[in-house]
Amino acid sequence: MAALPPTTDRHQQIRLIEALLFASPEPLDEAALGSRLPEGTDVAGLMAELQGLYANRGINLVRTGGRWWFCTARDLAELMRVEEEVSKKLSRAAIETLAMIAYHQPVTRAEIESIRGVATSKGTLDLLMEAGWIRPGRRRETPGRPLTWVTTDHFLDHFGLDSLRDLPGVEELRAAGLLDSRPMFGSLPEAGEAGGE
Amino acid sequence: MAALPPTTDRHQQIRLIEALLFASPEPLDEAALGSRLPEGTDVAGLMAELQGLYANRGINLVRTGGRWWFCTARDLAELMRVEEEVSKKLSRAAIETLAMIAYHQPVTRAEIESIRGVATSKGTLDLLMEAGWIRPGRRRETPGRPLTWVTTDHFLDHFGLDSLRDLPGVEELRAAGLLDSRPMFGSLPEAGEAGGE
Amino acid sequence: MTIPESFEEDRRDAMPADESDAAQLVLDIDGFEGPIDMLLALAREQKVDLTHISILQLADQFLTFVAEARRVRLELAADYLVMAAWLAYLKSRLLLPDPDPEEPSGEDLAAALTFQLQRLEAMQEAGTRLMARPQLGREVFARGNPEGVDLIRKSSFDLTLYDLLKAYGDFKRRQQASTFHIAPTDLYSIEDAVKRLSDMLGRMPDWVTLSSFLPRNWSDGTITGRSALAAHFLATLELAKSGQLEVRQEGAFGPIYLRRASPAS
Repeated sequence: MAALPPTTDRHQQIRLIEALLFASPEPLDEAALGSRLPEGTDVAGLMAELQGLYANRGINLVRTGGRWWFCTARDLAELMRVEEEVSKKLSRAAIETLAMIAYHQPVTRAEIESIRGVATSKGTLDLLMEAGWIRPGRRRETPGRPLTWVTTDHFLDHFGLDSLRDLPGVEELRAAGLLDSRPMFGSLPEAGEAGGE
Repeated sequence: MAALPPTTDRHQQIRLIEALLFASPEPLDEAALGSRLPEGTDVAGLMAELQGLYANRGINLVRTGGRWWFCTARDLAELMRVEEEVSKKLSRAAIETLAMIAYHQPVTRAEIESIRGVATSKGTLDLLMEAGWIRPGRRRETPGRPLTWVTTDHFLDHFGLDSLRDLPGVEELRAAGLLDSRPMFGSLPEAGEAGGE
Repeated sequence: MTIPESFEEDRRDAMPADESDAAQLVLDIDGFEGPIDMLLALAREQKVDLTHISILQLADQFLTFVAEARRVRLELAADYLVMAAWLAYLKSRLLLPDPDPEEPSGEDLAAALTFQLQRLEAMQEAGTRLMARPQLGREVFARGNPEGVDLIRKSSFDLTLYDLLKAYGDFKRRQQASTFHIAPTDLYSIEDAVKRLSDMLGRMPDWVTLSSFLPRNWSDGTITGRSALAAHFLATLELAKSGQLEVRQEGAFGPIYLRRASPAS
């Protein structure tokens, strides 16, 4: 049956957004959604309404990294949980390194090592990058122009964070001065070459 | 948050079915859904209720071949049909050629061939150009005035790089574990290291 | 420690079993991610807020551990030895009056260490909290079978930065492998250098720079060139030790001069 042009009607607009997000293999931002609707459509308003419709459902509409997607409700986690294969378990070193990059970004490898007090074993950054959680950022404009590392949008998606401001406890840590990645004193021992390998 | 054991409550049961169908890569039959719910649950009744909830939405719950799945509403098909592009995988040769151009630009085809040690097919450069990642640069002022190749702004966008300077150098690739050289020689600095610039 | 040992990736060789407490502590080293992590674990044992821990007690515990490790001949990573040396210095600064107002005081150093511990603890907790969040593909799921709608104008090629860097890394590695295939045979041996120097010294009674002894084409800064320089330098020391040669250098990094040892001196 030929439907009314759905873009003229608010209910149809919401249905279209619903279908687009449902069919899309990756999260979509409001600009991408807006491009399918008449110019001037209040996309943000439509999203808020749609999010409300799904608030109590088994599927929720969420926004991470500024992009929208459907995912299963958090509170069903226990029932949905899939046991990870052993090989997928992250080492403590990898988790710590990921936290350093997430909270201190952009951060250089040397800074990570000075905070952890141990050399980063080969393969840790490789692993995190392969998981799609980190990527190289801009070079630091300091001697040696070291590469910095930052987290990706996929990192936000994976951990269900709207933005980096939503990292657990990030404001408290910042207020306590604990997100200062500079070495405190030149005299503190640096991570040695021999460590951690 | 700790949810009520969802299997005891009708609303929670519906939510669980919703999430299971959403996350499943293929349609599920009532037996499969029932196995996640207490024995004796009226799965058919739950399905009918859930189907009703989605009847007017942009996503519908449908049953084909005795199995249930969510799909986008039929009447939106016209609007959903977009130039469907299949995501193609690049050949190893193409990826390597792109890497050569990224790291050694501006670089001529002959130079790429001499670095890689194999001939580069014209199709490879065409493909990379079609993807919008490379473009012809200036001609080299040497006999034959060969064309050089450089990367485009779209290349930077695609890979989330601010500038070409943000490409990791050889030492940084090694440090990240992307270049695991054999241990015996790993510590010897390379003679005449190009530094990847 | 809140995280079980099974998460460790940087396991060191297992230590031979021993009944003593020291061996127990030594065995535990497997559970630590370097000296700061170990200090943090020791600090937690004091069961007070990190800002109130006794740095002196902490330093003593760590130094005792290193001493014990040495006693049972455990090979410690250099990081631990560097930390031990620094803690010994910190201890002396805390116990003795500050000799030099130019240097940071013992209290400043202790504060820096406390900060370092707090910062690492914060990141360890952050990591734990992060991993405790519902994760995509584990507790939260995206659509299992998206039909796919190509909305965003983007390249249809499926290539990530990781793929690109990996390709370049693989290529570089192959290139290195072929370079190194022949490289080892070109390295200059010390034996050859000793023989060469001994032969030439007889003809050079006056001061000559070491570099002028290097064979032609071997002083070009390549690995083989540097191996020749290193071999000749070691050969120089060897010959000086056996009294056949005298060595002189005006200052650090300055040219090194040699001459045949005169029987008189």
